[in-house]
Amino acid sequence: EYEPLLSEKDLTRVDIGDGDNGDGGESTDSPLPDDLTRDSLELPELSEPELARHYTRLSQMIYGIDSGPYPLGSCTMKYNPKFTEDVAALPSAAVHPDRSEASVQGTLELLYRLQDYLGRIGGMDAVTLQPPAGAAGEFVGIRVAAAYHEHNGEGHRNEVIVPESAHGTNFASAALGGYDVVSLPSDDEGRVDLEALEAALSENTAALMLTNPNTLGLFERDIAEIAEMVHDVGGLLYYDGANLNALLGRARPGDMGFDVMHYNVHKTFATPHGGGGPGAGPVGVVDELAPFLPSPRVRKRDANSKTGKPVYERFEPEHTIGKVHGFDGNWLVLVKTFAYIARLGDEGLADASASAVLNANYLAEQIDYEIPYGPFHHEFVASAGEQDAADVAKRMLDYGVHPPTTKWPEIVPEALMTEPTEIESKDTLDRLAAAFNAVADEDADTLEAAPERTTARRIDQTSAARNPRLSWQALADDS
Amino acid sequence: EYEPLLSEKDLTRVDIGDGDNGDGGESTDSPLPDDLTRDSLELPELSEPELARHYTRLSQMIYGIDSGPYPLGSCTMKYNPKFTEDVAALPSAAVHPDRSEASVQGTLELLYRLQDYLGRIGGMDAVTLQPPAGAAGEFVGIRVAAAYHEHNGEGHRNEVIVPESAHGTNFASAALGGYDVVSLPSDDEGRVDLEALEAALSENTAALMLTNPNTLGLFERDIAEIAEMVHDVGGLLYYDGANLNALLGRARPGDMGFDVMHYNVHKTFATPHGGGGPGAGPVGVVDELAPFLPSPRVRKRDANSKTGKPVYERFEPEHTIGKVHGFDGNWLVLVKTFAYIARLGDEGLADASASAVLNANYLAEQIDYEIPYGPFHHEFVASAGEQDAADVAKRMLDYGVHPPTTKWPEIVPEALMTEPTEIESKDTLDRLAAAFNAVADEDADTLEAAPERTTARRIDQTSAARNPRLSWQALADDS
Amino acid sequence: MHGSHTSGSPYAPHTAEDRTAMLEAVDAETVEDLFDIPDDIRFDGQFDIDARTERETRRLVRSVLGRNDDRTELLGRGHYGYYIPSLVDHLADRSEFLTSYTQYQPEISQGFLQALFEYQSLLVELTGLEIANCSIYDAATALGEAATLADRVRDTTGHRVLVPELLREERKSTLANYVAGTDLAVEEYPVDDGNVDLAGLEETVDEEVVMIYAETPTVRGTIEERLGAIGDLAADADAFFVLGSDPIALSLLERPADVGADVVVGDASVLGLPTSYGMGLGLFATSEDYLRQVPGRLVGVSEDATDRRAFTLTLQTREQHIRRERATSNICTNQAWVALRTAIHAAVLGPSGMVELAKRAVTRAEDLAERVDDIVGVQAPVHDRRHFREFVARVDQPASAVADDLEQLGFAVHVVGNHEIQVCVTGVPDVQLDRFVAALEGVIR
Amino acid sequence: MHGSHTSGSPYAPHTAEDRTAMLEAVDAETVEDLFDIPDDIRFDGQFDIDARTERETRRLVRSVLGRNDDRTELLGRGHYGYYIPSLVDHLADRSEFLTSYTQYQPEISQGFLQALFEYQSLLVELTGLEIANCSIYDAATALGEAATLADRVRDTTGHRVLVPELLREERKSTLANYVAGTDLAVEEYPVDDGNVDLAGLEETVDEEVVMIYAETPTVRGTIEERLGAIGDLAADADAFFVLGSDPIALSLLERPADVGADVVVGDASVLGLPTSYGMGLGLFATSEDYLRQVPGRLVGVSEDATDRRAFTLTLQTREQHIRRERATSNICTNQAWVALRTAIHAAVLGPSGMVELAKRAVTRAEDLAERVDDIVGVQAPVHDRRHFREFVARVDQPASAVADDLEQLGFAVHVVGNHEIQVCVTGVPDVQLDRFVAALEGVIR
Repeated sequence: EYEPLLSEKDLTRVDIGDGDNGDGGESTDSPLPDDLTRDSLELPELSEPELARHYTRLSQMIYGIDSGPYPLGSCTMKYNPKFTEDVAALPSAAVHPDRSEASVQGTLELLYRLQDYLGRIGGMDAVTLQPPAGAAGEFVGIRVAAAYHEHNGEGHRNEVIVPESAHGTNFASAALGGYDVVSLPSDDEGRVDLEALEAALSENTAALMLTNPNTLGLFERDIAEIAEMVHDVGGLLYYDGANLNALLGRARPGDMGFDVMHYNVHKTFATPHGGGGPGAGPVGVVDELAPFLPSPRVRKRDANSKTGKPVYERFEPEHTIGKVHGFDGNWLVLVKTFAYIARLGDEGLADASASAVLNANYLAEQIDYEIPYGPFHHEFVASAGEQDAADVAKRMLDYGVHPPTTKWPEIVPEALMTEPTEIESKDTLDRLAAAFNAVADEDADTLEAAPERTTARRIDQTSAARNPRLSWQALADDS
Repeated sequence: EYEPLLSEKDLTRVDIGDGDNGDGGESTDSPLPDDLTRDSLELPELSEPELARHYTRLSQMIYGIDSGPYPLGSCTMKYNPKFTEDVAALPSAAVHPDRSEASVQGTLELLYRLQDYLGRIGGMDAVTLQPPAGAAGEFVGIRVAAAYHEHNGEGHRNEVIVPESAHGTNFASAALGGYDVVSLPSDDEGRVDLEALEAALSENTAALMLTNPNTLGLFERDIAEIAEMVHDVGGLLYYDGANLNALLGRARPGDMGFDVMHYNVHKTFATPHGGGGPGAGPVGVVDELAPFLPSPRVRKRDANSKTGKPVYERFEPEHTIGKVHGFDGNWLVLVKTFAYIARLGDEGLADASASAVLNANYLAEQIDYEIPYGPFHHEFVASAGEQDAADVAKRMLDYGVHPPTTKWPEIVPEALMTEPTEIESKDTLDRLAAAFNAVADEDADTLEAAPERTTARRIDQTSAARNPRLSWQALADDS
Repeated sequence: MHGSHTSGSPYAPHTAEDRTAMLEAVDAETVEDLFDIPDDIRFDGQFDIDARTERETRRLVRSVLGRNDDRTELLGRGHYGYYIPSLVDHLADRSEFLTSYTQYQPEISQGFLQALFEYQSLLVELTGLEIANCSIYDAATALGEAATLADRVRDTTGHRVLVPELLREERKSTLANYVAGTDLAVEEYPVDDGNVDLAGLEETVDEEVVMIYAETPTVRGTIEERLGAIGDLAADADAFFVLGSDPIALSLLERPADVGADVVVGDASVLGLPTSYGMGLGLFATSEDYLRQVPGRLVGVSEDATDRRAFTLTLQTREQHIRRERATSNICTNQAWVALRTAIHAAVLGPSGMVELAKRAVTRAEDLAERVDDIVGVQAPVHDRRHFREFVARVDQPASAVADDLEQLGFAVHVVGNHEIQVCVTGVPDVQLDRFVAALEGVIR
Repeated sequence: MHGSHTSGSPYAPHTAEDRTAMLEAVDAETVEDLFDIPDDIRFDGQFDIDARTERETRRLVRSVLGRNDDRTELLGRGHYGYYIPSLVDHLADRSEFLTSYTQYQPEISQGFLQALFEYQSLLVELTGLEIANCSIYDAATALGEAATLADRVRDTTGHRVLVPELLREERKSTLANYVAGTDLAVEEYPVDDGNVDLAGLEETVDEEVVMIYAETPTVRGTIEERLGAIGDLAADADAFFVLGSDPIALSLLERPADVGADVVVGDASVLGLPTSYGMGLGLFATSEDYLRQVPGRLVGVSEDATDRRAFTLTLQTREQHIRRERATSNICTNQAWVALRTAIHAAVLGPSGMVELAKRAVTRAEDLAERVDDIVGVQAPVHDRRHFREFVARVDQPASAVADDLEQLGFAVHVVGNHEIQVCVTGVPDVQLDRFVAALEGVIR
């Protein structure tokens, strides 16, 4: 079961230089003088069959979306349609970013059409596809807001307001942008506390960042009033797109008064998460903010080509903040996003949200844990009560399902933040509920001893952090 | 762990016809009158995510070559280079078999070049690629021999001689061809008994089928004499290519006096076995037999095309036996075969055999079981002695490796027919030997209780055959 | 790229060090010492085949196959190119499926066995017969196996195997090879306007007939209308009724069990494989009466030592590796992985998708025939029958010239007579059919 | 094709029956009742996006991307297209890798964690630094993170970040955005004949400098010759020395740890990804001194409850989901799957293959420069330096005209000055280089 490290299977030292062969190492002539080169390189040298077995074995020690339900609240893990991999692998998708515009009209057209799709879905006027992840999108939003205020002579605005239940990236992105973060408490019902908001807003407010539905799955019903309040003090309203899968076809951030938003394409448009990435975090803005978007964007020229086809070109927005990625972001992810949207269309997207909301509500109804806040949409936050939520999660692994996000948001004690998404069938939800309920009946000892049926048993996080060994070299030194 | 049948997840009945909707079934208008259609179709109706999980789970309950060593003697399981899948998946490889010659020059060129490669490798003058598997190749060989004898007015020849240690398909293919099978005993050293052969040969001999090295891994040293004896009575010598991976670049069937042979492309040229197929069993013959090969074969025209490229065409051999497949065989497998040979070239092919033979000899040296016959080449047959060879195999599963072929050839009591192939490293062979040796030390009870660590425990073969339930319908009736 | 490895096979992992140690262990100087081959037959030449890098090899194959012209194929006649859902490739390409051997060790092969069991069940539902095997090579070889099965199980002294005169020559020839080792003789019965000439068939049937073979849809795309009558004829003569079809046609057309079929054969890879130059998957289903005489592999259900349901190859005593020359067939390697693909494709479609595809095979073929018939100089369909997927059209000009001209315009069609072309809609999008009609119009004009 | 399912998302499995039962369970009449959205902001329009079948969608994307012209790309400048061995795709595409989430539950994620741990180890060997993270988005953002790291850990009151004047504009701009929220200011230092102008750099360095950035090879393909001296300059000023490179260059060129680098950044996806329109993998390695200030994910070793070695994400208290606005970076989703691809590609090459590729990057670039230099009207390389992968050539004619003409002949090159083109050999087979030389000769003549 245990798979050795590559380095435990082989380590071969290749000497650089001109024939000085050390003990056991390989050597070949170097085309460069000694002082421009390293001495040697020591890495595993294994054959293709050995590598095929190594990585096949590693893959078998991973739970993916094709293994079973993955109800991670706010992380929105849904099925990744296989055909999107095929289109991203087309040879015509593999072009160098420095190619001339004329020779990559296909790439530019796809980007243009995706900008357009996203604009319509979010109710936004202009979209950039450059941010390589959701957090990068937030950062772009923050930078765009800063540039906007600066441009209007309001560079003094130094505060970004973030609800205490918001995603951690909201705080970090605002801070990376140089803002002071003002944390906003929730009201008793789990939504933005309007009085607290009133108190927090000021002439120093650059923006309020909101997720809607929020991390409890609740729609911020007062969003129109909130938007007015923020705009009244000259601030901007930022939409964190993490929960957009709840609203497709039912409400659009642009219509709610948001000025700027990011889209999490793996959450809303089913691109694979890849064990941590790559993602993409396109940003949409209202017209007023469009001149500040990163460069380049893509537009259609007025005149068509000689063959009658539209011609696309890159352009630099007038007051652009510049670049947030060395090229144009995570292209392959954008191709998959485009393919997903083009496959589902209006009806499919709307159904995705409807089914996601129905699934969350149905699942909630089946589980024994208390759910303090509602009515919720695509996700709900149950409380493990007297149990430790992290232990509950570990024990759920033993029932062959992935657990929910735990211990967050903190407004719910021992939170079990659960989002089944639209891809689960009623049968699977029933199985998932059975796992929740089995664990709910178990005692603390059982939970603390979990998991028992996984590749690795409970892993000691503390010792990993106390004695960090982050490479096979460190491991070798250690032993 | 247990994965339900698709039918246990869902069964949906779709009614055919014009709107008569039965209980719970679906119905749609039919474009055909009732008397030309069935009433309904009842099958699982599941979504893509559900199917992805079903088959992903099924795949995880299978041991493949990427899982570990697979030393099945005579079955020659070796690593399947991944790139061959890519070339077989090229859109240009997907053409209809009834396309005009002029429009599929690429397909014909590949077939032609593969015929040529195989001819050189086997020392044969002409090759057909039509047989869709090794046994089909044997049958073609038998049919070609029959046609040859018939053509020469020797239709009376009604016997095919097969060594008792030969692959079961040899017997069955000869029988399918209408021949009486004369079984030939081995001599004390495990090779063809020349005296017995002499006795078996007669004017009724149509052919002798031989594997060389034979199933004990032994080279039939007397092959030149054997060929002479067979030819002297007017018989043909057939080479079963199952063990050709032992000889590449060292000896060729054509040079040994064989008149006709088949190639097992998954054994020798690393096409994937796919859990039972598809394979391909090209057949090579000497010039004399070429007119009898199946139709069509592919040849190069004398004149090139206008663009200077060679032109390929199909042709019917003069006395062809006709077809043994509805079209031209397992094309996708042939593409992979071609790619493999083109990748390895002379040197790679010769090294494959050298490494395969070295591996077999090294592994044999490491294991505790007795190996009665030698010197062997790519495989050896050990004896489990007092142990039951089938039990040994079951127990080896518990050590995470695939066991050898067992209980055959019968010349070795409780045979463990072992063929590691060239793809195993010394480390893996050592691990494999450790598994053999661990089992060798265990008692009968342990062996009979094995396997213990597999997805399923020991499966009752007798009850499966006594009460055959071969479909989910039968299972439903049964319960 | 394995610098420390000897050159040679890129898939042999031995380092020079390993090789030395291994040779020492087996007490040999060089690997050549391990070859026990007499000098006089030792090969000391070269194959003259160049080795190539992986990239170069890919380029070579791409460049060779690149010589195939790009055509919209309106081709059928027993081989069809449906769109393959991406999921089929992604799942079937998982290396556990692709790289495993026949399931002789069922304890570590449950996944493949279950998939094949499900494939068998799919065929049982489609045919209404109780037993389906894991696969024969293709439709033609399945037909051959059906004949040898008939020969084994029928008590008559007869030897006649009757097939329609319009049967594809390749199938007829394959069948002839399969029965060459028996006393059977293949004969043709007449066809009337595409379908079985029932009166003509009746006339030729006698007690010597062992098997009657018919297909629906026929090679000319017509739907056979009198299957029940053919079944009755066969039953009366104590002959096997073997029916040729495929999974999509069987989703809609009469259920073989209901028309008296004893065996169903055909190409199941209409689901699961792209056109693949004729590579197929032999469908083989029959009655449980012949259980112990069936050719090919069978997966059954059993229990493991803990009494849990488990799958296993069963009734292996029918097979060559056990029964040798008395086996029910010489088949060993079959088309298991294609059967997996077919099963996945069918599962993606579901019954509603399969029925839908079948209905579209009728409506689209008949619609196209109508449109083609509107062209002056073309009559379609030539047969006054219901059609499935394809039809024959009569053209006033020589058919081969029409086909050549169409080829120049990017369309491939069959030439099936001096003035007959055959056209199939399967796998061809509507927009391409529109273009085809326009092209044909242009060619005919 | 799920006939019994409601139309809508093809990836939502609900049957109409399920939906009814579920609505009943949640006590709702329709799904719309579950949406708690005030009427005044409810969206009642349409996106006007058509739904398509899978096949149509594939055809759409193929047709859109089909507008890209086929070119032999002699392009580099920080982004390279090596041949990707087939094994990389086949393994990385296994759905367990592709479809899993960040490893917050390490007990069921050991495989991915081990692969990332091995990726970190690869970078540790290449850089000689003790710590590498699991990935930043790309080279430019990694450079940005390096600057904020410098800002956090350097005690100086300084604010100056020095970069070479030839740095790609995109990287400079990204860096500027990353430091916009800090007191840091990005300034340029002079370059001499492609490489760092050491005297010029020395002149500009003062105690206000927090970080000096240099690259090798440079954007113009030259190999930096005085890295040690730059490192010394930085150390003397108590500034961070951040070095930009990539895994293939690092296989051959001086080891960053040996020249005093505090951080190494760059694009690691030169292994593992095709050109992909600039998609990358930000390499980030640094000294263990900054362990608790590193941005991004880190995989470490620990033990499970049975004392077996196990892998886990570690030091997560640095990260945004725990530390929020005091996190070391806002990064959450990163490029983990690309890191996996890079690790597999590197493993396929092995150290000998990597060194070999690096050596060929030198010899092939220098050989091509020599051949290009032989053309009358072209001087190459313009920099009197050693080159890696690429070089700048001076052309007598306007560079943009030369590039346009080459484009018509199927070759893409960079225009980097009025009379300067830049040419890269990476990924271009020898036979294509021959054709390029011929094409350039024709264009110049």
